[in-house]
Amino acid sequence: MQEETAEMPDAPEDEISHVPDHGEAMRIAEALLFASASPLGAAELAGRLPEGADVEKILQDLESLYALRGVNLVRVAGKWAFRTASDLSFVLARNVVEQRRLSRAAMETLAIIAYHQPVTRAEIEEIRGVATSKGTVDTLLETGWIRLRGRRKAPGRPVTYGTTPGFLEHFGLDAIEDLPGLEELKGAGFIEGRVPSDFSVPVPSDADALREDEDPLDQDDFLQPLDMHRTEAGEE
Amino acid sequence: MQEETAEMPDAPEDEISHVPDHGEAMRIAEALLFASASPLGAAELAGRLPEGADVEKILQDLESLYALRGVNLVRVAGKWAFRTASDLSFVLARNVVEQRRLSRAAMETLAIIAYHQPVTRAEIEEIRGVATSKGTVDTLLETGWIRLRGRRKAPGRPVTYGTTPGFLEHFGLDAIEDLPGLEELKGAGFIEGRVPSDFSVPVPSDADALREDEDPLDQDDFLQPLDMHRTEAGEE
Amino acid sequence: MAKPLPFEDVERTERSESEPALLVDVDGFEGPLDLLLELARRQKVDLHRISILALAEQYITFIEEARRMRLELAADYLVMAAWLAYLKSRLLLPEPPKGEEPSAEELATALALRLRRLEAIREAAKKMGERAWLGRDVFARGAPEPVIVNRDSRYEASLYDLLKAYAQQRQIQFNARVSLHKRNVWSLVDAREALERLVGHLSDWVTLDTYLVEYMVEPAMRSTVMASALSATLEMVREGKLTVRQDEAFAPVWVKPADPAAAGV
Repeated sequence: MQEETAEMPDAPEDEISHVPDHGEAMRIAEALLFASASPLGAAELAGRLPEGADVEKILQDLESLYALRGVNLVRVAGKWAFRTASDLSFVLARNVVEQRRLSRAAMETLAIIAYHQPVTRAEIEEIRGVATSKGTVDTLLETGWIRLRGRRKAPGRPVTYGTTPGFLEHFGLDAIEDLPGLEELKGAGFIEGRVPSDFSVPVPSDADALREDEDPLDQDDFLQPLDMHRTEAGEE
Repeated sequence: MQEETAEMPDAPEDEISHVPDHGEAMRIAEALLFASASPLGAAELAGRLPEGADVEKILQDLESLYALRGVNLVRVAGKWAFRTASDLSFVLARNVVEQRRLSRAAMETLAIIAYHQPVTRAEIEEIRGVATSKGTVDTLLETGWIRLRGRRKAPGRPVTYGTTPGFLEHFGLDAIEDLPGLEELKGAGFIEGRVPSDFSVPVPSDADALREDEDPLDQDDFLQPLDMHRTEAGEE
Repeated sequence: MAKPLPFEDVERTERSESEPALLVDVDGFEGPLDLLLELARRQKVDLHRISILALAEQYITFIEEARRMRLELAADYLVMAAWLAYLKSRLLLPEPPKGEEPSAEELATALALRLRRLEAIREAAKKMGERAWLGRDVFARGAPEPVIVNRDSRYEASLYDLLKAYAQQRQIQFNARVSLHKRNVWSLVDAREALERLVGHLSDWVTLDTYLVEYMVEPAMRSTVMASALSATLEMVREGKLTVRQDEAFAPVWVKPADPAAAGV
């Protein structure tokens, strides 16, 4: 143990004399998570905690310590963050200066992208039975919740859409599998039935890795994603 | 951990002995303080808390609740805000290691210092045939591979430079004498063509002991090596 | 989507319950599928047991009413109406022997499936909307404390780079020094001394070249000797110690000690 202490450059000398103090490590994790505006991963935290600290235990303890408080420690997008307790939104909502309201069309499009990703615009339109306006997709791209993933290996090489970690963070989801009502959707014939085979996917995936039926985006897509999108729209 | 948890009046149930909504008001105050971009005054808080809430008591309780934690509730300019515990400010500093390459000028200067040490800046310039920028020497001092050795017993008492043990370590040399001599340089193809008879490659020495023509550094040199260096540059 | 959409139950056949007064307002719908879904909801049965036939009839009636009222309908709605009319006739007529085309029953099932799917995603969108949104219902730290980043540079360099830099530098230097080293000059001081020696034992005109020959053994020295000697000569003439003459341009330069009598001239 002595050796370990010696190795640590940034630990205050007296603080960690023997075993890395669990309480002290908790205080550090708490400070780091409180200070950060964006969620921190367990690995990120581990790198900043005293050597030998049990990150999982610390996070669990903090989670339960704050569970009933006005601020909770929650898992979002596979990481950890302090957030105001959701039952207090009625007091805090007054803080909101201007909350962008998504139109019904945008909300539905977002849901389809979330549950069906990777998904093309034609597939979104097939589900909704109506053309998707360019503005709707542009609005969603602007929120940072959806992204261009790749291009479908199909005639016309349409762009595929998926969600971002920012989407998970915004909706307080730990992973895409935690989307509400995923089971019901499966039951509603998302998978089986007449649905075209290139469309039905067992579970949505927002993994960075492309699916078998996806090609990477073209070089131009990165340069001007929105313009590319416009071009795509023009082709219709 | 158990003890700490017990100490803290964090369970709303026990807290609220007489005033029924004290715990809930504390949660709201906590969330408001957490989410606010700037410190909140007691009056501001009172306006957002349930009617009849004892703001002073709530703030006092929150203050003591967080007193030993990684985040404290502190008074700033008469208002209240959460801040990282002052003893943990070190966790909010991150050291980033950047890999950098030495410029050609720095590389040449370093090589000349290595072979010709102890050497003054004027001597380096004579060998290189160009002026050496202050930045180059500063960069080399930053690498930790060169050091100020002493001052040459000559008009102007210029500083002499030499290499450090860190230099040997980085370049995998056992001793400075292991730097290849003229014959080895020729053999390895570093020097080609006809070599003038009066051309020689010195046998370097990085011994701590000063040479006969060196004086120890002045007291000021130790205090502010870089500033001293800057002054030296200014004198030119 | 949950709001009850007003529409007129012109048909009345399949509806037992009394519906609110109906207005034909196609603008409220996001396309024919949306309208169909709303009509299906009105059947108040599980979408799994929906009567596609009844639904088709309702849709067609709705569209006809809209056209009667001369409302502008998007082509999509009319296409759907035509397709549903076709489906309705297929459903009512006895099935032809199994061909390549899907049966009327299969078409109806597929339509029901599409409706269920739209319904399901609507429900999902609603649930997502009801979640605690960051920045609307839950909040992150309002005043995050920035991490101070201390940049620590680690320099990379190999011994090879070091030796190459050194060798190249030294090589440039000794190449440059070779030509510089050989350049000897005959300074003005040297020239003056030599000329003063000459004045000492001269009595008559002599060409400067003759005298300087011994200093010009090396051809490379010729120009520097000539230049310095001429400068020194002119200086001594000015001081009255020498007389100098040249018969024509580029001719030899003659010197002789000045006549002490003419020294003042």
